[in-house]
Amino acid sequence: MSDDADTRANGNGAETDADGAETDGGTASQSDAAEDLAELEQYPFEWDEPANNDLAPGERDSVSQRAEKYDDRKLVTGQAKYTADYEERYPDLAYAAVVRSEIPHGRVTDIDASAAEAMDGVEAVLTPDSDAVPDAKYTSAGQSYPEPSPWDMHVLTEHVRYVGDPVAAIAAEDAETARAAADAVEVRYEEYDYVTDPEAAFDADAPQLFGDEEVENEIVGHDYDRNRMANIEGELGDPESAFEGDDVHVHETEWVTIRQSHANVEKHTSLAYRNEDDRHVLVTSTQVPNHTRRQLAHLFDIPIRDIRVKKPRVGGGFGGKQAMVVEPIPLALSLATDRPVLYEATREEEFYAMRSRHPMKVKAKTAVTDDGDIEAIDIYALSNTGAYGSHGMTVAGNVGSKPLPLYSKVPNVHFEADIVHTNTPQTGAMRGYGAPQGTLALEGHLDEVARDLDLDPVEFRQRHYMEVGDLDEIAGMMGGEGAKRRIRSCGLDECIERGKEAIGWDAIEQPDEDHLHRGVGMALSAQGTGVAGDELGAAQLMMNEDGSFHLQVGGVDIGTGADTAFLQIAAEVLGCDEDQIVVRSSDTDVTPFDYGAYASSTTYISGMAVKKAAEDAKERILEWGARMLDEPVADLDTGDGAVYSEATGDSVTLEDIGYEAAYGDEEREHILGKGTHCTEESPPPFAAQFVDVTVDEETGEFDVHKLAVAVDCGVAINPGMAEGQVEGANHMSYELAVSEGITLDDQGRAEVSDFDEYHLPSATETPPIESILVETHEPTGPFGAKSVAEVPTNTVPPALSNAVRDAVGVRIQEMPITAAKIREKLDER
Amino acid sequence: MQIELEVNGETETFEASKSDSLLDVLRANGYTGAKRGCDTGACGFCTVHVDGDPTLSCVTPVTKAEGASVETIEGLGEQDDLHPVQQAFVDNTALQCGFCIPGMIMRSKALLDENPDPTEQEVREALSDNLCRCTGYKKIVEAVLDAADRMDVDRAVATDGGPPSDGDPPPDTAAGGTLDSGCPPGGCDCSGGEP
Amino acid sequence: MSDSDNASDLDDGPDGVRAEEEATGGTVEGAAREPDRKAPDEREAITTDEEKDDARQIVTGEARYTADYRDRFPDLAHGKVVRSDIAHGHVESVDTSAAEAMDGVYAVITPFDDVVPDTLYSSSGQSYPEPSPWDLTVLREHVRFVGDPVAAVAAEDPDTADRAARKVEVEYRERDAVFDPEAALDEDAPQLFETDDVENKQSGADYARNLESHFEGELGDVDAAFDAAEAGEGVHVVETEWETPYQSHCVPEPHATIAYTDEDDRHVFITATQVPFHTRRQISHLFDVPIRDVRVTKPRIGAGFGSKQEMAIEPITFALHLAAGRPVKLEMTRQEEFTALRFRHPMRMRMKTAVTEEGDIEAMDLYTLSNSGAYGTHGMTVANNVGTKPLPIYPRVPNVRFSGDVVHTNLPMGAAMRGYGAPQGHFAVESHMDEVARRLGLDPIEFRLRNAVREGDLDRSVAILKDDDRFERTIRSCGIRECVERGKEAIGYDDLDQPDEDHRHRGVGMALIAQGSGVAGKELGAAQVKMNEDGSFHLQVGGVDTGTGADTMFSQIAAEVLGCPPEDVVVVAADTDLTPFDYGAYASSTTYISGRAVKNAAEDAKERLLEWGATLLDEPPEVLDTGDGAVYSEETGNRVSLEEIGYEATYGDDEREHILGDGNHSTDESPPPYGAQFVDVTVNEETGEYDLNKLVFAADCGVAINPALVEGQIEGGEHMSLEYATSGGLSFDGEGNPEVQGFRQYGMPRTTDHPPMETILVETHEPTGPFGAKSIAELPTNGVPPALSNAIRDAVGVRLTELPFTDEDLRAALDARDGDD
Amino acid sequence: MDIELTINGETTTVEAGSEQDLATVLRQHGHIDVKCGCDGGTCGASKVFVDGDVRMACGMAATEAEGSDVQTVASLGTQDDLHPVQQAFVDNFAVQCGFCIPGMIVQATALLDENPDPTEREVREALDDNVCRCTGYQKPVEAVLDAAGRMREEGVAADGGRPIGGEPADDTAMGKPADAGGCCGGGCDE
Repeated sequence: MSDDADTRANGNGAETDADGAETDGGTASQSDAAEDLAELEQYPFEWDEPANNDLAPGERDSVSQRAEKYDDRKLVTGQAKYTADYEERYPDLAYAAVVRSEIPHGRVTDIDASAAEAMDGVEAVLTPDSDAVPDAKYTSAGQSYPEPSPWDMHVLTEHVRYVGDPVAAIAAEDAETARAAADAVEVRYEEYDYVTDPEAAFDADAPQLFGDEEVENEIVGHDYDRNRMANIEGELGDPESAFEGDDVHVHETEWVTIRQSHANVEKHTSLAYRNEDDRHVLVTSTQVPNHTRRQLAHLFDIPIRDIRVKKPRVGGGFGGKQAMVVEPIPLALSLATDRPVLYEATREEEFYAMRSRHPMKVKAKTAVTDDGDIEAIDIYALSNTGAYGSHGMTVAGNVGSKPLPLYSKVPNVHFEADIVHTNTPQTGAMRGYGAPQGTLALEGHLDEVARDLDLDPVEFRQRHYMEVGDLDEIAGMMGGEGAKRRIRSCGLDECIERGKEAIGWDAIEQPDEDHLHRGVGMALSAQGTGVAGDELGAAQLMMNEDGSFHLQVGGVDIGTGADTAFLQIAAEVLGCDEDQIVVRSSDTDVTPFDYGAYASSTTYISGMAVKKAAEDAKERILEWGARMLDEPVADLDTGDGAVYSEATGDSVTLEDIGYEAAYGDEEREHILGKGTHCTEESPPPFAAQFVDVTVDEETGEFDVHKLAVAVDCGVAINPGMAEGQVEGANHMSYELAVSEGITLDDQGRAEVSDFDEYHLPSATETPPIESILVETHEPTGPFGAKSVAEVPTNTVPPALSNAVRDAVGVRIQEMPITAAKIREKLDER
Repeated sequence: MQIELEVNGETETFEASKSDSLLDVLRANGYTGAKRGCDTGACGFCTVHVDGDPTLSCVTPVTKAEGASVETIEGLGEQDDLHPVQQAFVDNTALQCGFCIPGMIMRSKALLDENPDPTEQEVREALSDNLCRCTGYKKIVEAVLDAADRMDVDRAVATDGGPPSDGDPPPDTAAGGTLDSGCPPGGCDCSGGEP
Repeated sequence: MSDSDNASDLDDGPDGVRAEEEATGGTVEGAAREPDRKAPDEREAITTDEEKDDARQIVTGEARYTADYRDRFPDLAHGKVVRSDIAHGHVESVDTSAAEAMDGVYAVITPFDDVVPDTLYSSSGQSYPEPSPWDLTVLREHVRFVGDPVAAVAAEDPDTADRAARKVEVEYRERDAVFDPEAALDEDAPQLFETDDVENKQSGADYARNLESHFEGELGDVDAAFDAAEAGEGVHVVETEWETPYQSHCVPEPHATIAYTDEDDRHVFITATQVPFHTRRQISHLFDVPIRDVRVTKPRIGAGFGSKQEMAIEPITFALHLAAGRPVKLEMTRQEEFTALRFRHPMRMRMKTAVTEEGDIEAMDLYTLSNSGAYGTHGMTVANNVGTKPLPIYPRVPNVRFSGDVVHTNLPMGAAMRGYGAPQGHFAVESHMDEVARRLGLDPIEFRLRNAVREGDLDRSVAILKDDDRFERTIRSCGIRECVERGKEAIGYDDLDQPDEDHRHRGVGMALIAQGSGVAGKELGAAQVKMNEDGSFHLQVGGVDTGTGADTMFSQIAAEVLGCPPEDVVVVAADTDLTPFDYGAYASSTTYISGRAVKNAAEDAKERLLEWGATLLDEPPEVLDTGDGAVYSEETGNRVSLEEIGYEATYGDDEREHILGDGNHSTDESPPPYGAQFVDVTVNEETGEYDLNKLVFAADCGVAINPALVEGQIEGGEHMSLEYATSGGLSFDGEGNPEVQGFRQYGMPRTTDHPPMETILVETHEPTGPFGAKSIAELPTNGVPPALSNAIRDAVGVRLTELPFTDEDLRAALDARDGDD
Repeated sequence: MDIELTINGETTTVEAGSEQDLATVLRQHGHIDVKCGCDGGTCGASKVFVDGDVRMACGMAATEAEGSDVQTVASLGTQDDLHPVQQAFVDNFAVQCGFCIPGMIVQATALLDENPDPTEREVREALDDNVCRCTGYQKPVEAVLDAAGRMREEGVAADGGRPIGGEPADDTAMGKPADAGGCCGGGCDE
């Protein structure tokens, strides 16, 4: 991808290979030492960290406390409002339904809506030709601008590319009528050939999904003649030579992952209306309110200022809502009907017409010396992006750029991915964002190599993985979310140690029955914390006269507890209780900008913006404190609801300051704070996953006793919530390992239409999960925090594969791991 | 009891009690444009048209309006496509708090429907049942006179076979100029009457 | 932060004078030195008639006022208040059983219920602690006027609520009542308040004499000046008396509030208020809930005029909500507006001056007796303004005394009303001055201009009641002479045609007017600006648009600074959860204080804009400015659009930032706007009937941010002033029962009652205001009574001293004149 | 058609189409605490008590509930006065996005009514048809076990009545042993 990366890689290769000799005749004119110095300057280890950012546990009042999640009480009493719960506010609400393609590939030749339009209570039927339906191309991916995803979609489409493509939309006075009307719309197609297998799609003779004129904002490496949306490649050192060396063992493995559904319990739901200011308001279940606002503005040619996107409580996102998936439909219908319109996807639509995790085939290849030194790693991914390309390139980039940096000491690395269209449902962002696929390949592969070379799989990894002080170049060598970075916190050693202990690594007892074999497996993972160099968060704070605060922050809480983390961060700075702060987030009219809840950025980016806003306000609070206490600001700090003097011990409460500032005789001020945060940094959090499994050699059936996962997320702002993230992610990861996901018939039609057909592991099917938080201090994060939400999504498939290998000696490389597959391998053996 | 009314061209059935005024029923059913200012027919804020006549809806029993055709402020223009009377109120800054304005506009429209070219005194007399506390009436009276001019221009066009007069005034009349391009408002493709 | 602003304001003393001299010309060189000063052709967004931002909502009926939010609440309950039908007494018992037994009744509350606090409070929406006594309770056991709230009902529909309220039976122990303020001051008069009945008492209170407040202030030695005048030659002493009635605000939208508790367990008020932040604080104190758990939001509001500078009905609504456990809407009827809500204080005033034959005023002494009605909200502060607003028109008078008594009677409550004491005071002072001139044979206009304020004057009388001389002010802008010049011309002062009929006489009267711009030293406004990536902005501001067009003015000020069109500034205002703090819309503070906060916030954001512009244009920020939707270089002429900056700042590769700005403003300044009111009248000597031929008002409000909106303020203010002079007023029977129950009895002027009006804007530049602006909204409320009194005097030689002027009064005065002859 | 229901103790008549499921009807009448996460009867978010039995409201016809006593999660506790099961969910961080929580809590309450001292396995089995996508079930299971302990200690009636001692004491909430200091864990005055 980047010439820059290649150049740097060559320099490094020279250093390692030839011990100072300039082997490849590059233009390097500096000594290595000088180069290191220059790099140290550009990527310093020392971070200019404010003193208050690094608090010992005893000094923390709010941070790393198990503060109650602020919305829990309304959630457990059922009072919390999700998008659909606002319907009672709009007496003239109309309900939407969508007519979707029933064929995998073709062109709409005729839409007969007369029967639907004639139905009582039908307010509007929109087709691709309707005035209210924009014909601009766009991507649904909720990313920076211009999005690193191709603009290849239409709100309603004439060229249908999968069973589920939206063709027409209805608004009616109730949901039943809308659905009945949708059923009554007759669509005629000219059918085209279709292709559902990514390898077949890649063939030059395969049916082609996109003509060149059908895509704007194309992505690097696109080749639509071969249905290739993008190709990305990156390299460090000289892997080709390394693989050709005669003193190395070369292993090559291939791994297959499922099409996983986000299965967010709250379906995609969006309510659009025009308000009395003639502005367009969307109450919508989204992870990306600001991106959605911009995208709607561009798509519908409405000024950004005239659109307001509000996120109420969200019933889970997991990346499925890091996209403008449904919002254009209710907006178009509300323009057509001049009524508020609610669109709530059905659960069936969730499985066939929303988004899913990209299914991939990933090849891993290593060159390892007899001594167990990894000389080179090569990963190749073939990603099936389905009918459209949203998040296609960036997810595939993460297949390499998230797991490979774990082994930053490996000198030669190559990564490539092809992202290919098929006539199958749309894929998109999903928690982990490519890292689960890459982690399965790499961590399964390394385990296999270790076993093959008779190395201890843990020790083998430990020799190569990153440490504090490393300059990680791999993260920045290709597309995806990464950038070259200095590692300033790493708790991998402790993660492994405590994970081993939790699973009983060294003391596994075998079952009494001969046909039962117990094994343990492990896998490591690294993620990022936000998209390096492509994030922005901002926050504002207002002090009330009684010393309480209003916090306005663009950051997006999709159920993770982010709002609570914001409160804790602000409270720590301001020296008050969290309940003295009222948080309002994710409303584009009221709250400052934020890129949204994705890429594990919320605590790190938006949280830091909150911290800065609080510090800005604190400066003013201390000024007032100084005036009222008649002491210099330098002696003052906040804590316990007051400004106190470290010199005299005198204090004045925040309430006194608030009243004085609002109503004082001499001068008055509304104490405000503002903060905005962006950074090039994206420090990795780490996870060590352990799985304990017993396999029945006779049947292949297996029983997972326990999942243990230890995570270094820096300082956990709220350990209770962080554990919740770890456990939830691990559950999703477990599903990736044992569940079929969304299966398709030979026309690419989803075979799953409801939860009872989608094998989401239930409470009884889910093994106990032990989550362990390993604290490190990340100086670039707010109070030392890194991210946590994604990294534990990556690790169960390889760890379980490794555990099965440990138990019965067979290797399952194609997910899901099933009794039948194990049985088959056992039989082969 | 249920009562049938035609509101802004659509026939609807409303739930109502016998003692309800027409204003009660309109407001309870989303037509909140008409305002409640006195409940005694003294302020004019609730003025709507019933079968074309300006009517104080707060003192009109809804039973008396059964079957009638009611026009409310919601039935005039839209924010980006104002009726000429509405446009004139906007352009003349003839409103402040706006609470009296829906009634004021309905009353003004009735006047202009009947008398397309009223004198200032006729405007004042027509509006004398409509109170306003913010404006001193000056700009309101000016707006109604301005609206009459605008509608007159529209009408002149309409009688020439142009479209009905409810559309937007052409931009140059809105800006106070005269319509001399000879184009029907919005009715031709000559893009702004280039000479 | 406001420090620097304050400091510069305070330090401005001598400089201010110089700035003033420059100001008169409005020169371009002034602009170079003072960034705030823009010559007319340099202005992009200000002094344009920008369309009022809610105009289209309003004319299409889409604008939502409080009661229009009913459809958001499917389970809304409707409230109704049970009011005292006696003027003075104690509630012995309340029988709610019949009401409670009715179908559809959710709650009936009385003073004895737990949800009804018995804390004493003031309903006045003022600073904290309020300069008004805490003498109210939410529902009242001790009723003090016909209309005092005793109980309240919440029911499923308004009709049920009405019927239930009528079924609440209240038994009273009646007490003697007093209705005349002078009688109330008598030691033997019925006493409305025991000492324990009031907290936060105001200066000079003596409740044994029903005295809510007594105040007095003096400059120089007034008694000595009068003694000298009476002893010496060439100095004339003139003493006059004046009386004004109750005036109703006649707010188009009756008071309305919806109170509910949201899913976050926070208490939300959608309410027609001028003072959201004061209301939030007051609700919090009264109901003992934390401020952070209260949200007050003001939707469109059907005007306030001071009647909503009050927490008038919010507490009852909230108590009903707590009792009913569902959202409650309480909406006043027009009858309640005319009998039980708030009014302009009736007053009796005495004015005495000593004037030399040449026309120099040696001494002024003004006394007012204000009838505060049953409770003391705004009692003292309104009465204070009777003197402190008009007396500063004559700041060079060496000896000045101003005193007053504020007295309780068993009548409805006086409160804040547009003008806030100044209409009463101007009636007394400006009619008095005219009378003096006529008695001394001086030209009434020349006489006044001889003594009237000039730029550079140090005005001490504005602070006559204060101990602190920091409230004395230097006058930095004054266009009063140009107002008079242009007003004279417009009214045809010098060539008035007399009617042909002998019994009809035409006359012209004039009054000089002054007001303030905010409460000096008691204001705070704040604002935040956020830039969107397309170069538009969101502006969050606490300031309150009560229909005046303040939101539009805010967007113009922000746009002028940011260099974008005003429609690119989306204003979010007056919501205590979403917007920064503001004292609210009163005392003509909105443009001057909140507008200045907006300007400060925009300038804060502009600093960041210029930084980004500097990066993108590769030029230093010092040579850059904003304008025409771009940042441009004054040196190279290069420009980068705000949209490009927005996208770059949001999505750029190197660094990103959400461009934010915040601003605060507080000040001790309150510069007076000035005006001259002219009235042209024809009197029929035979009948006493009079016709107003024309009203002319010339105003100096500094720089008018939006001239069309300013004209609207003037015309509306004159309307109210016209009513004060010619109609309106309340009357009561001998038991204190109100006789005016609606618009018809009250006699608010209609279209046909209005003479032609001409409005003249005289631009000056006030250096302490945003882009040179002062206030406007209250100023024109003060002029018609004195100008009309003077015009009648001019026409037929008689002096009317009691408002309103009826044909009968005039007839009687003419008869008296002729009798005297 | 009109059907009569007692919803959270209040008897009302509601309008329901013959095809309409109970969840839709309850939501139309303001009981938005009943959630719908699937196309009918597969995710458990809509669980309510119908005459004391747990039912997925989206999976039963409203007409089938005619005359029944329906209890939703809102009937259990208020934000200021949580039911012990709700309190345990809060204290154990068992709530993330919360969409499945009303159904989960109804189910958990039913379990504890029947079995005041369930094993972990029994809890998992009881929650088996409640889909949760956020928590991995780990903390909800822990919360139910914690709630069982609290309710036993506090002597909450087995029929799920209100706790006798009001809010649980802080030390149980913090996960400290309930017998610290010999106090009963919130139900007594010592």
